[in-house]
Amino acid sequence: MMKKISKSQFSQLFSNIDKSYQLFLPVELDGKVNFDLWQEGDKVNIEKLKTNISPKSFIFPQSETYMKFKRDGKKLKIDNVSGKKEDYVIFGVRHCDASSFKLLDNVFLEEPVDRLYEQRREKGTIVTMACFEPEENCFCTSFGIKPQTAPIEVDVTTWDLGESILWQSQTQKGEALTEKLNDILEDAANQDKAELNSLQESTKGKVKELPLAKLDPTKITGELKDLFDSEIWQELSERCLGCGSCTFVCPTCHCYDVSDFKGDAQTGERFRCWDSCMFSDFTLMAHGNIRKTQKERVRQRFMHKLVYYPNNHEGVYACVGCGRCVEKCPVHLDIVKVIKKLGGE
Amino acid sequence: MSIEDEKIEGIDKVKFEPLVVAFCCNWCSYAGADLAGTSRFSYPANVKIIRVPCSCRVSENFVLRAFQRGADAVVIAGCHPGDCHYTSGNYHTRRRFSILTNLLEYMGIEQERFKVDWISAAEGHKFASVMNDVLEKVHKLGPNGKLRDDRWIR
Amino acid sequence: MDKITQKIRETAKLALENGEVEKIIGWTKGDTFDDSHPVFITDEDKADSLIWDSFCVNNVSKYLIKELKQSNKVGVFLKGCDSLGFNQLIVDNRIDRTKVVVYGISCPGMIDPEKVKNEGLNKGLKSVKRSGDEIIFITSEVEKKLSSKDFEFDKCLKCRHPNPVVYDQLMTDALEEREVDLEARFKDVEDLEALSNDERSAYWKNQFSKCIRCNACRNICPACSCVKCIFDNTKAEVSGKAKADTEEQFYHIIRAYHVAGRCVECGECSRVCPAGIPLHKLNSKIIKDLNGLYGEHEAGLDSSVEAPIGMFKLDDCDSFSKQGGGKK
Amino acid sequence: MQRIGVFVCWCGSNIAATVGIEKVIKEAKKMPGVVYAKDYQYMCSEVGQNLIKNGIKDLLLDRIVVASCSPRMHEATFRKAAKAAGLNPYLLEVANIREHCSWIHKSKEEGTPKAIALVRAAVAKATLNKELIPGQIDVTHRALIIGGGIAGIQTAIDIAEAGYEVDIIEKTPSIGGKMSQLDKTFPTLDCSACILTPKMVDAASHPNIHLYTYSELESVTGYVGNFEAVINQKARSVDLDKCTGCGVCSEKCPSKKAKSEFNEGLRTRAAIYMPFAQAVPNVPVIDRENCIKFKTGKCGICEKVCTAGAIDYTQEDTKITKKYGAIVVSTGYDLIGLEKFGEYQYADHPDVITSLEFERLTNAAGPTGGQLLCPSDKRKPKKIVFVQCVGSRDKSVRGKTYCSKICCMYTAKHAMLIKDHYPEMEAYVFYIDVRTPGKNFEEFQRRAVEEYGVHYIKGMVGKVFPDGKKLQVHAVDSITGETIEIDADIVVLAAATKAKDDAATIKRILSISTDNDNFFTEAHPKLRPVETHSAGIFLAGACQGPKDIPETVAQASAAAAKVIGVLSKDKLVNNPCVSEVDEAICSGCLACTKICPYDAISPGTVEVNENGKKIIKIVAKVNEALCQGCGGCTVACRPGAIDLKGFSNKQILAEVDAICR
Repeated sequence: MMKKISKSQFSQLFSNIDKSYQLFLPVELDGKVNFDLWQEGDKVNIEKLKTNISPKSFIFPQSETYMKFKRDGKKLKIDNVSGKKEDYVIFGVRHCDASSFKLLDNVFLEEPVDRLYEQRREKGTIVTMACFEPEENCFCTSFGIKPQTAPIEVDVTTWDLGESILWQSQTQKGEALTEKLNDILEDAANQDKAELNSLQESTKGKVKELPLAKLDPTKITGELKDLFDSEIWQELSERCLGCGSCTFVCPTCHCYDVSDFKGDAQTGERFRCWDSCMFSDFTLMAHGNIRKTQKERVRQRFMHKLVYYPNNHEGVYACVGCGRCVEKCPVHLDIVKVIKKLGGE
Repeated sequence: MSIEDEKIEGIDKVKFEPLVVAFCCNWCSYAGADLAGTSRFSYPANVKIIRVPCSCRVSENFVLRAFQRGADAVVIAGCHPGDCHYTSGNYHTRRRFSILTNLLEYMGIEQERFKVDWISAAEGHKFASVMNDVLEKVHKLGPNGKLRDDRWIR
Repeated sequence: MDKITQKIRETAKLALENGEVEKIIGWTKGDTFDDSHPVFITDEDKADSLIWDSFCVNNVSKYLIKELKQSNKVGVFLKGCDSLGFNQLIVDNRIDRTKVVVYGISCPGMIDPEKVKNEGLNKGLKSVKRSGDEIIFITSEVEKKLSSKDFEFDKCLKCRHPNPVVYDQLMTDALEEREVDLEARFKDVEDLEALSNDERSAYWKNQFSKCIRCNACRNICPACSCVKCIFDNTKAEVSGKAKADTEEQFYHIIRAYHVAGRCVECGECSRVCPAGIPLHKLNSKIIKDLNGLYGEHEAGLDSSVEAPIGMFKLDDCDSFSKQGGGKK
Repeated sequence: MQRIGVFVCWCGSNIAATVGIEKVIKEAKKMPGVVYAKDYQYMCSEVGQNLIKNGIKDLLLDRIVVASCSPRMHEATFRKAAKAAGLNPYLLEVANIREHCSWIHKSKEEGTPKAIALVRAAVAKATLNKELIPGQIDVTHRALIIGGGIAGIQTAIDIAEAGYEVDIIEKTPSIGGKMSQLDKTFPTLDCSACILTPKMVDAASHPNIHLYTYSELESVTGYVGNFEAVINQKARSVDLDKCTGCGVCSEKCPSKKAKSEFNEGLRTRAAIYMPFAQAVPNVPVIDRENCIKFKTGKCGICEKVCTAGAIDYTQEDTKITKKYGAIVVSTGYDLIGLEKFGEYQYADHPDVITSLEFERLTNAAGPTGGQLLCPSDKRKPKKIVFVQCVGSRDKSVRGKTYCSKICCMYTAKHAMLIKDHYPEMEAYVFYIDVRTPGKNFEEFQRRAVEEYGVHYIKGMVGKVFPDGKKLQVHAVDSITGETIEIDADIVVLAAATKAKDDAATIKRILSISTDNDNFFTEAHPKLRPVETHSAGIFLAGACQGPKDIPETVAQASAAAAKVIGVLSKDKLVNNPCVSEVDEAICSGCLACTKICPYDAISPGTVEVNENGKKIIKIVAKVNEALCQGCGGCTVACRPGAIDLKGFSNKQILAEVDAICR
C-alpha cells in the first residue's frame, strides 16, 4: 500500500521516527551534506543526490572496538564488546548506496558471519529516496541499478514529488516503521501514482543521456591473467598519490585493519578500522609487502571491484556507480577510467 | 577501601586531583627540582617529573600524549637561555614550543595548561613556585577534556 | 589550440627527442570538463597529449621523488605555487636539482569545479576556456562569459606567486603580480583567534570529527616528503588508526607542526580533503606566528634559505614568557 | 617478559617518614614485569647494594629499579653495583622518591601515591631499557696551544712538565704576546720582561714544546683525543736553523720605514726585522710588503751580509698537518680602535696616546729609551691626563658594555711610575669608578693617591682641544659638578679591551661558541670555566674575557690540568647514551645535522633496493664520539628515524603513560 506525506510535515515525521528509532538522515553542515543523527533544527537536505561520505559507515563503522582485555597478575580477562543495541532508521539513502549494503552483506554475512555487522544490519531500517535527476558523474545504471524504482531488498522506498514524498514499505521492518507512522502517513492518491510513473519514465530518458550512460562493465572480457598483466595499470597508477580518499568515500570498499589500543600496562582494547589497499602499509607483513609499488595496489583495487568480486559472487560487480571517486580523487584516477581502458564502453 | 587506597588506585572521584606532567632537563631544572627538595620547598604531589637530558629532547609528541592521557597541564623546564649544558638545546626548545604554545591555544587549550620555563640548578625556590603557580591556575580551570582520549582511564 | 599548450607540446617533444630529458611530467585532459590530471611521458610521439588549461591544479613536483629514482633527467611543468613546493623539496634534500629541467608556467589562477557545480554550470558543460579575467563556459548550446574571480579556488584568489620562482625555461610571459589583499592573508586565522578557547576547541573538534584519515592532505603536500611518515610507522607507537577525536586531533596538530616553516601555502591540503576540512588554517596560523616571532620567512621562495624551525637567534623572543629575549 | 626487581630505600626517615614504604612495595609487586620488590633503610650502603647484587645473581633479575634519592646523587653508585653483579649498568633506573617526593610532601597521604607513580614510571622505562656499551676512543698524547702569549706559554710549560708534547701556534714572529710589550706589572711594579722572558726561553728550549711562530691555524677536524689540525707556517724568508740572530741584516737593511708593531707604531723598523730584542725564536723575518728585494727584485743586501747564509727569498708558506688529543685556545685580546672617539683627538694629535703606547714610551727598550717625552716634539711633559673607561662600560655602539677590568690598575701603575721618575710632573686620572678587587690592588691604588699625590677626579673628559703645543682637557667633576680645564702635555686613553678580531675565525674552525662580544664562552660560567662545550677544547686567558696577568696564568694552569687529564688516558670512554639512526626510515633531509651543536651528525649514503633497482640513498650518520646525547636531533626528525639511547621515544612515552594513571 503506497503512502504519502507532505514535506511540510517532515519535522513531524522525523520526530515521530525519532521516538522509537535513532534517526539518521542527510544533514547539511559547512556546505557539505552527510548522514547524521537527526536533531531538531538540523538543516535536512534530501535534494542532494549523494552525500559527501557514503552511509556505509552505519553498517560498517570506520572504527569499531570489538574486544576489551585486562590483565590481572597472570590471568587475562577478555570481554566481547556487544554491537549495536538501538533500532535505527537511515532515511534518504539513494539506490546506489542502498545497493552497496547488499554487496557488503555478501562479504560480512557469509560464513563466518560477522557478529557486529549482523547486529547493525538487523537493527537498521533503510529508507531510500529514488532519483529522478541523476548527475554527470552518476553511472549506477551501468551496474543494473534503476535509480527511479524501488529495489526489492530495501525496507522502504520514497519518491520526491516536490511538495510531498511517496512512501512504499517493502519488508517487515519497513512495515513496522510504517505502522508507527500511520497517524501522519496518508494513503497515496491515484494521481500521485500517475505523476510518479511519468517522472520515472522521464528519468529513464534522462539516464540514457548521461555522459557515462554507455559505461558497461560486462564488456570487460578476457582472461583474468591478461587483465592482471595489462599495460594500463602502470600508466594509470603513475599519478596515484597513495591516499585513501577513493576507498574511504567508496560505499562498497570494505577492507579493514585490526589493531590494539594499548591502555595502561594492564588493559587494552582491540578494534578494527577501515583500511585502504592504496596505503603503502596495506598487506604489510613480517617479510615485507607483497604489493611493492602503487601499480600493484591500484591494480588490486580495481581488479577486486571488477574481476575478483564478481568471480566470487555470481558476477555481481563491487561498484554501484555512485561516482564519488570520480569527484573526490585529487588526481582524477577513478573506476570510470579503468572500465573504459579495460574496454567497458 | 580507605581513602588512601583509593588514591593509590589513582581514581579519587571525590574531588578534582589535577595531574601536571613536568619534563625537566637533567642539568638545570631537574637539579633545581632536587634543590627544591633538599631545601624542603613544598609543592603539591600532583606534579610528576620526567627526566630528560635537555629540554630540546622533549618532542611535541610527548606533550600531546600527556594531554591525551589525562594530564591537566604540561610543563617543560630547561636551563636559562645561554646556560644550556649542550650550548644551544634550549634555544631550539624556545622556538619549537613558542610555536606549539600558540598552536595549542589555537586548538582551544588554555595557555595556562602548557608552560615552558627556565629554571636553573640554583633555583629550587623558583621550581616550587612555578609548580604551585601552574597548579593554582589548573585548579581554577578544572579538569582538561580537550585532546583527551576517552578510551584511557586515569 | 591555445598558445601555451602548443608551446608545452613543442618543448616536451624537443626535450625528449634530443634526449635532454628521459621523462616529462605535465598534465593531460580526461573526459570531464574539470579533469586535467598529471601525466608522465617518455615517448615524444605522446607529447601531444599534454595540455594547459584552468584545471591543471595538481603540483607535479612531488612525483620527482619517485621518478628520479628511476630516471636520470626529468622535465616538469611548474606553476608559481608548484615552484615553491619544488624548492621546498630541494631544501628538504628530497630531489636533486641538477637532474630536473623546470619548465615554468605563469598561472592566472585555477578554476574550482565545486564553484562551477554550485552555479549549476556543469550540466552539459563541454569545455571551459579562459581569456584574461573572463571564463567562457561552452556547452553544446551556449557560450557563457563570466568573471574568473567568481570561479577560482579561494587559494588562487590569495595567490602571491603567479610566476614560477625557479625555472630553466619559461612557457609564458610573466604575469604581473595580481592584486591580493595582504591584510587578508591571515584573515581566517584572526577570525579564529578572536574566539574563546572553548569556541575554538569546539570548532576544531567538529572539523576533525569529519576526518576519515585518508591521508590525502599529507600525500599531496610538497612539504610532507618523508620516506616513512611517523603515522605510517606503527613501531613508533605515537598514534593509532582508530577513528577517535583524540587520534584525529593528534594527527592534524602534528601534521601541521611537522611542516612548520616549510609549508609553502599552496593550499592543496584543503583542496584535496574529501571531508572539506579547512586544513590550511592550521598551517597559516603557524606561518603567522613564525613571521611575527622570528621574522618574515616564505618557504620555497629560495631553496638556499633554511626553515626558521631548526635554527635560532640568541635574542629570540618567545610566546610563553611574554618578556621575550628569555635571557636571565 | 622482563624480570624486574624494585628496591625501595627508606633513607632512614628521610623517605620513610612521608612515604608508606610497605604500600609502595605492595603496589610495585603488581606492576607488570616486576618479580621482586624489597625495601631497606639505606640502599646506598654496602648491605643495600648487596641486596641488589644478590637479586641479580640469585633471582636472575634483568632490570633494576631503585626508588631512592635523586639519580644525580646515587645513580652511578647503583649502576656500579649492578655492573659488579654482571648486569649491564644501563638496565638500572632510579625513581627519585626523596628530592622529588618525600622531602616535598608533608604526609604519607601525599607522598605514598606519588612515590608509587614515580616507581611505576621508572618500571615502565626500565622495561624498555636496553644494554648499552660505551664506545672507546684512542688518545693522541699531544696538545695544541693556539696563541703564544703568557697564557699559551704557561699552559704549554705545565703540560710539557707533565711529560706530554705540546705545540704552540703563534701568529706573530715571536711568542710573548701583549705582556712582552708592557713595562712594569701591577701591583708589584716588577718588570714585565724580567718575569716573562725566562718563561719564553723555557718554552722554546723545552724538549716537549715545539713552537710554530709566524704561523696560523688553518683547519681542525676530529674530536677529543683525535683532533687533526692543519697549520699554515708563513714564509719567514729566514732559515730558522741557520740564523744566529746576530741582527746585522736588520741594521744593514735599506728599507726602514715600516712601523714597528711591537712599539705600537711609535717607531719604525727595518723590512727584515726581529719584533724585539728578546724575541723567541731569536730569528728575524722579512716583511715582504716593505722589502725592496721582493718589491723590485733588486737589493738583496741582507743575503749578502748574512754570514750564516740564513736568508732564503724562495721560502714559501708550508702546511703542517698534525694530530692532537686536546686543544687550548689562548688567543688573547686587543684594544679597541679609537677612530669613533673624536672628542679625544687621538687620531689628530700625536700627544694623545693609548695606555699601551704609554707602556712603550716608559719602557727602557722603547722608542725613547724609557725617557717620557711628548711624541710630538720630544719635549718633557709637565702635566699628564689619564682618561679611564674609554669605550669600556659604554652602552653606545662605539664602545663595549663590559668593564675591561685591567685599566684601573694599570693607570694607577702608570701614574705612580711617572711620579716616581719625575716627581714634578702632575698626573690627573679621570674615572667613572675605581675598581680594585684583587690581592693588594686596593692598597696599590691608595698609594698612588696618598703617597704619590696623583689627582683622581671622578668624572668623564668631555673634550680635548689642541692648543698650541698643549692639549686643553675639558672635564666635569661629577662630585662637585664644576667644570675642570687642564692644559695637559700628554693625554693617555685607557682604551677598552676587546676580543681578537680573528676570534670569529677560530670559532668557526673549532666550532666552539662566543658571546655577543666575541669572547669565547666557557661550558659553565661557574663550574666549568676553562672548558668549552666541545670536549677536548679548553680556554686560557683574555680570549675568554678581560683578565689581568695573575688570573690569566691561573686559568692557563687550570687549562693545562684539564688537558693533562685528557692526555693521561690511553682510551677515552664516551657516554653510551647517544643518538642512533634507523637508516630504513631516514629520509636524508638532514634536519638533524642543522640542530646538532657538536657537528656529530653528517650525511652518509647507503645502498637500498628500490623494487629491484639498487639506488644510493642519503642518510644521517652519527659520530658517537662527538655526540653528547642532548637529543635535539631526535625531535628535529619528523619520522622519528633518529632516537636517543637511554632516553628513547618509547621510553619517555612509556613514562608519560605510567604517570598518567
